[in-house]
Amino acid sequence: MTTMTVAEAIGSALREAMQADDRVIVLGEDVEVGGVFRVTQGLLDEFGPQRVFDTPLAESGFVGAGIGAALGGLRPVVEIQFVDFILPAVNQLISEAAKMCWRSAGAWPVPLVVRAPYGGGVHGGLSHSQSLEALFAHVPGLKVVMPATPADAKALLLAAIADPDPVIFLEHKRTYRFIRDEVPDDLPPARIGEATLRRDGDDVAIISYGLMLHESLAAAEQLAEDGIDCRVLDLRTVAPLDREAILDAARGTGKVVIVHEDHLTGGIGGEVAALIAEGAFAHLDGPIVRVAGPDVPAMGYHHALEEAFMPNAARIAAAARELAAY
Amino acid sequence: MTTMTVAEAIGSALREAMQADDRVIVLGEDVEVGGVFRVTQGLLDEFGPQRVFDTPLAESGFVGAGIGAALGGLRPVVEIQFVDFILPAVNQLISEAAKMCWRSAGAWPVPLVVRAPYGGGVHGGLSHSQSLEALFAHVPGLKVVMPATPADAKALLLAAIADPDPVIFLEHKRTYRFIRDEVPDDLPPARIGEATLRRDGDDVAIISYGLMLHESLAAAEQLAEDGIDCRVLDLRTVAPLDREAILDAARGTGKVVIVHEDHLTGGIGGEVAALIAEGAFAHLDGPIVRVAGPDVPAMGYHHALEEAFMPNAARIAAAARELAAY
Amino acid sequence: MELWHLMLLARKVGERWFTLNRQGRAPFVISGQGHEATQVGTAAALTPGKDWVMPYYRDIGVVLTMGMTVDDLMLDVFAKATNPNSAGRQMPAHWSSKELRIPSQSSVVGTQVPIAAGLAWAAKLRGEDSVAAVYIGEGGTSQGDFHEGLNFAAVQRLPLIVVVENNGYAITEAQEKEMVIRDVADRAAGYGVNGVVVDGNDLLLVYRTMQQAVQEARMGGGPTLIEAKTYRTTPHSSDDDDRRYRTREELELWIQRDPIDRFRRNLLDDGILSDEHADQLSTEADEEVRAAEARAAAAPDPDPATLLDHLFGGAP
Amino acid sequence: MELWHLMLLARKVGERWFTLNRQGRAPFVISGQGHEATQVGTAAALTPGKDWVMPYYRDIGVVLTMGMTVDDLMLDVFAKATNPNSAGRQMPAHWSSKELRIPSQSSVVGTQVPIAAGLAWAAKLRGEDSVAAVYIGEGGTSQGDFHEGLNFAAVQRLPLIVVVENNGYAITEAQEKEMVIRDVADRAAGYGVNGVVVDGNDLLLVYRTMQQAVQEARMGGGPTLIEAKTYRTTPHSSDDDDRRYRTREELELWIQRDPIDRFRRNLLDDGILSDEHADQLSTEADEEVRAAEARAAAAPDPDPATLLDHLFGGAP
Ligand SMILES: Cc1ncc(C[n+]2csc(CCOP(=O)(O)OP(=O)(O)O)c2C)c(N)n1
Ligand SMILES: Cc1ncc(C[n+]2csc(CCOP(=O)(O)OP(=O)(O)O)c2C)c(N)n1
Ligand SMILES: [Mg+2]
Ligand SMILES: [Mg+2]
Repeated sequence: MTTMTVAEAIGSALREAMQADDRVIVLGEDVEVGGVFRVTQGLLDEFGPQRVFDTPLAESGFVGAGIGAALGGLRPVVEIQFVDFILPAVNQLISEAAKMCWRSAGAWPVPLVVRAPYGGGVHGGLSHSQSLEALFAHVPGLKVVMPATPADAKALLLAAIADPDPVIFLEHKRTYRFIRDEVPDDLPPARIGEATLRRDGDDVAIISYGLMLHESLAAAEQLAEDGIDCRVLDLRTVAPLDREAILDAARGTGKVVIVHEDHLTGGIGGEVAALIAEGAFAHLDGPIVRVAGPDVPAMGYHHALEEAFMPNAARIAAAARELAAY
Repeated sequence: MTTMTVAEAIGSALREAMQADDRVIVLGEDVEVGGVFRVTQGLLDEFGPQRVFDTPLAESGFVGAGIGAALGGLRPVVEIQFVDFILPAVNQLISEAAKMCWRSAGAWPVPLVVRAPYGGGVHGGLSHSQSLEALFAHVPGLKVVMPATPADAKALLLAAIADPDPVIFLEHKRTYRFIRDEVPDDLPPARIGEATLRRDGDDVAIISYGLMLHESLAAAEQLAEDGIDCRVLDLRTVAPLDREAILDAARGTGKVVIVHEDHLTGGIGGEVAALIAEGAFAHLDGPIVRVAGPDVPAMGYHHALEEAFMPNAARIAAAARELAAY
Repeated sequence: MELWHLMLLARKVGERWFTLNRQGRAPFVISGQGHEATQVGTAAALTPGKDWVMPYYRDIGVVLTMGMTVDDLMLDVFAKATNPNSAGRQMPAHWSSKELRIPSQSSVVGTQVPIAAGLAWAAKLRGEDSVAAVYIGEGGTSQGDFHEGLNFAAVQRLPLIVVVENNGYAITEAQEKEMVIRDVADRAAGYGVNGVVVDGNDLLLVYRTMQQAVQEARMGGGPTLIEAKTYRTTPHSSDDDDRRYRTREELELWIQRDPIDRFRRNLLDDGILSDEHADQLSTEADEEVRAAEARAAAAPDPDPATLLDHLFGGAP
Repeated sequence: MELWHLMLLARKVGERWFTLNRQGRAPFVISGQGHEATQVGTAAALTPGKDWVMPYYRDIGVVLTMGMTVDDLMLDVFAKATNPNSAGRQMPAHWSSKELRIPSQSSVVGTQVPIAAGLAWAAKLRGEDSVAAVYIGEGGTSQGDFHEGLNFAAVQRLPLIVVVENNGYAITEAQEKEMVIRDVADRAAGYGVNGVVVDGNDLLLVYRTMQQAVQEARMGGGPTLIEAKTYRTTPHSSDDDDRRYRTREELELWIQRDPIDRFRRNLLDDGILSDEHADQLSTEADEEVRAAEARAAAAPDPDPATLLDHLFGGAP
């Protein structure tokens, strides 16, 4: 058992994967010296410049090269410096990585991992704060993983690297150093697509992922003091969604609050709400409520604008309290 | 009153907009000779090579140039040959066009229209059949319009060109020649963001847009014979959604089927269902049902694979019939 | 000789595809008539199953030379379940073959270049002396991915060969609408890469140029860009009408420069081929194509029940 | 003289920004110390309010020369509601000014080049004889948008000037990791565009080079790419530690070539400036920056209630 931050857990997963399988390589901007968040620090020294290297400032180019390397028998882990800068590579990811296996009737799966820090609360302004999971979760052929804890970050990154298909692996910047927890030395393998219950309760289900899981747990704590028992589900993977776990949470409580940092419209919450409204309608005792960022391009840089954007425990608790009283 | 196809209606809107305002220009691949679907035919002759011109094969480049031209005082209408090829330009659209007005606190709105044919049923295979509206509808700062009829196509394109903000204008390829209808000579102006009721009924609401509106109407016709009265709502704009019209349709029937050609997960249907599950929960008499393409990258090229993908009147009617009996 | 035969086959397949489209038996076709010397000449310098190839939609000649069969091509145009490229999921001419190291190709112009760089890089890292060859039209070089992919390969000194089939048009757009320069090969210098222009209708010249580029790449010399000047003697695809944007005189001029006739004359002059033999080969090629067509027409169509299969790869 | 003063002001603002960051009064800063001659020299050849400018995040010297005030810059670093760039929505140094024809800049590297081409094209179509100038680092030229934007401008012969501020690094990556070539200007030929290399620390040379490019562009001569070789004498931003990737000797070498000292020596040699006057100007500049800082610190912060405003433009 070791205590780690999320950033350390990810570094440790990279190191172990590279030790176990020499097809695993790491590339991206500034990764040789460790990247902006120091996540890849030490890898160059340990594995050498053939397996850890800096790319030109051209996301479409190096994501495309990652796809090619994956087709050519390697297991590339591409780092995007901030998820906001994945947008130039969207064509490679949607037109090529996501479709290659299906369109070749299974001949050419693409075992590629694209890691990217996302989310706000770090004075990132518009282009260093976005949550872009919904864009990729909508794309058949991509898997999208968003861990909330160090243990999940490590186990799920190992699973993503072992996976035969393209995985977008999103790491919340605030969790990098802010979330520190124990990671077992013999970490059990994780399965992509599996949600987990972080807290049990019968009154309201709070469904969340990433940094917002921690706000949801804090809200549940507050509500417990008022006698409202919340069940908190951590999705962990937003594509594919764990439909059964979501429906179970809805059926077991009849009342659901879905929480994400990404803005409301078209976010993961819409899909989760739709699954419930179709699959667990008979069990619902109240409207399906979403707590999410407002529909603006991103949070502002000034801390007042950032705070005005971010959902937090207080907002979640207020929504759940109102729903519990419905 | 003139009878037109959707393709003709769009051509006619372009011509009128260019006649009325010499800031309106048209650019894209092969637009000088009329484009792949002959929509821009005749414009070069009438307005000259300064206002109608071919671009290099580089979507990010010419969408970016369109953004610049819009900032510089023009009203560019950019044609993407097939919406599938908008993906290289996603960064320009999301990072720049969508965010420019907000991030400059209103100083720099971007009056850009990007037209693109979408959808299947024309033997287009993976890269000439996709529906990508959900990708853009999720982006604050973009408006996404998807007309179903010639009159709407014309009125809404005129509205899009007059709009101060970036509008993604999606034209279903099957409607280009397949849907022919009357267009009043003194067409009343359309408002972006306004849905319209195409048929009234109390039993089930069918909410749709684009080509699928026509399948939905056909399904409603079939169901009427069985005594099931459907209300059919044409969204027309998928961003911003007409929340009130959607909630009204749900409240008035208690039962909702949402239909789109785009695949199910993360599609517009999820957001519509979520709006209803939160805003009209008390009026619901049954689960919210979605009829959509399956979660694969696109329809196949072979007609058997294409048919297996496309939602149609029969599938919609079956879903609505089952829901009516709930 | 063999190369001439491959050019001939490629031509016949392309022609037949267009006929099938006109007959209503294939909803869409796109092919490479006129490009045969460029396609066969470059591909002949590669080693099938060892080198990576990313051919674009015109490259019937490339895939035939690499080892696809006429049967494969006829199965492809009918979108049959047994066609090796996509089992009927993609349009015809979107190549794929695991054995031939041809990763599945999309319609999207440009993405291929970075992917090919990645293939070259995997080969290099794994210590194989394979090269990667990627094919693209001159119009396609306007895409950002061309720039990013070639630069990536240059920085890493990867064994990549970019073959630009310059036929002077991107659908209706003449080259002047795509770029100011006359030679796409001039772009190579901006990456520190060697750029070569060849007459794309001169089979042997193309072959020798490619051979040298392949050799250099195998020896660690890094990427080469080869621009082959050629012409498509058909419309862009079955959906295009090329009278909208180019003159019949121009077309006629290029038909005079037909690469197959030209090499046939060479072979005749060198006494390697006789007129009779050539005609016989041509008739045989026709027969081969028609026989393959008959077999392909009888092959099974895709089963709609399989639509959801293969979204993801097998178990990890 | 005026230009020297602008360089000095740009330097003082950048230095003060870094100090404010260290003092915990600005969460993030990025600036252009070392780039002043390139920035001021190029901008001085443009006409404020007439020419379009797309400066990048280092370009304090450009925006000062175009007409932003020191007050604007200090409001920007504090993300105040009244800062002209974004009212506190964007990070500092993401420029915007309607009057100065500086469209709002994003953090995303590369997108600026096609947008600038579009601005140039609007100017051309509207019959204005404005030019558009876009600024980018050498690392940024790896992006596909650089390629697509410059090619677009070349084909349309647009009045566009691309200024590449080559400081030899893209954050931690030395130029060799970005490209094989030594001169980014070599890329221009691939578009049929004139490419010029200048010593970016030589104010007058930069100015004259830019002036000529602007003149040609105004006369319909099309785009020019100017590569100015310079160096940033600070870390990439307040989040960077440049000791991770470059030596102190290299830094020292470039500090010797400081563009402000160099031009000061020229002015001294030419008798235009005296040491006393120079020192006095420097002190005055310090005072100006500190006074602006004090005013800015007292300005109102953004009101969180305004977060939803301006998602869309005004009524059609
Ligand atoms: C990204 C993208 N944009 C547009 C298209 C539509 N399109 C298909 S082929 C083509 C022209 C290609 O011209 P060129 O690269 O010169 O190749 P050629 O067809 O002449 O061999 C275009 C515009 C596409 N397939 N992909
Ligand atoms: C598309 C994109 N990818 C990555 C980044 C992160 N980033 C910011 S600046 C920078 C380096 C830019 O280097 P260069 O263009 O040489 O300019 P310099 O900072 O050296 O002036 C990087 C990688 C970004 N802003 N945008
Ligand atoms: Mg061509
Ligand atoms: Mg630099």
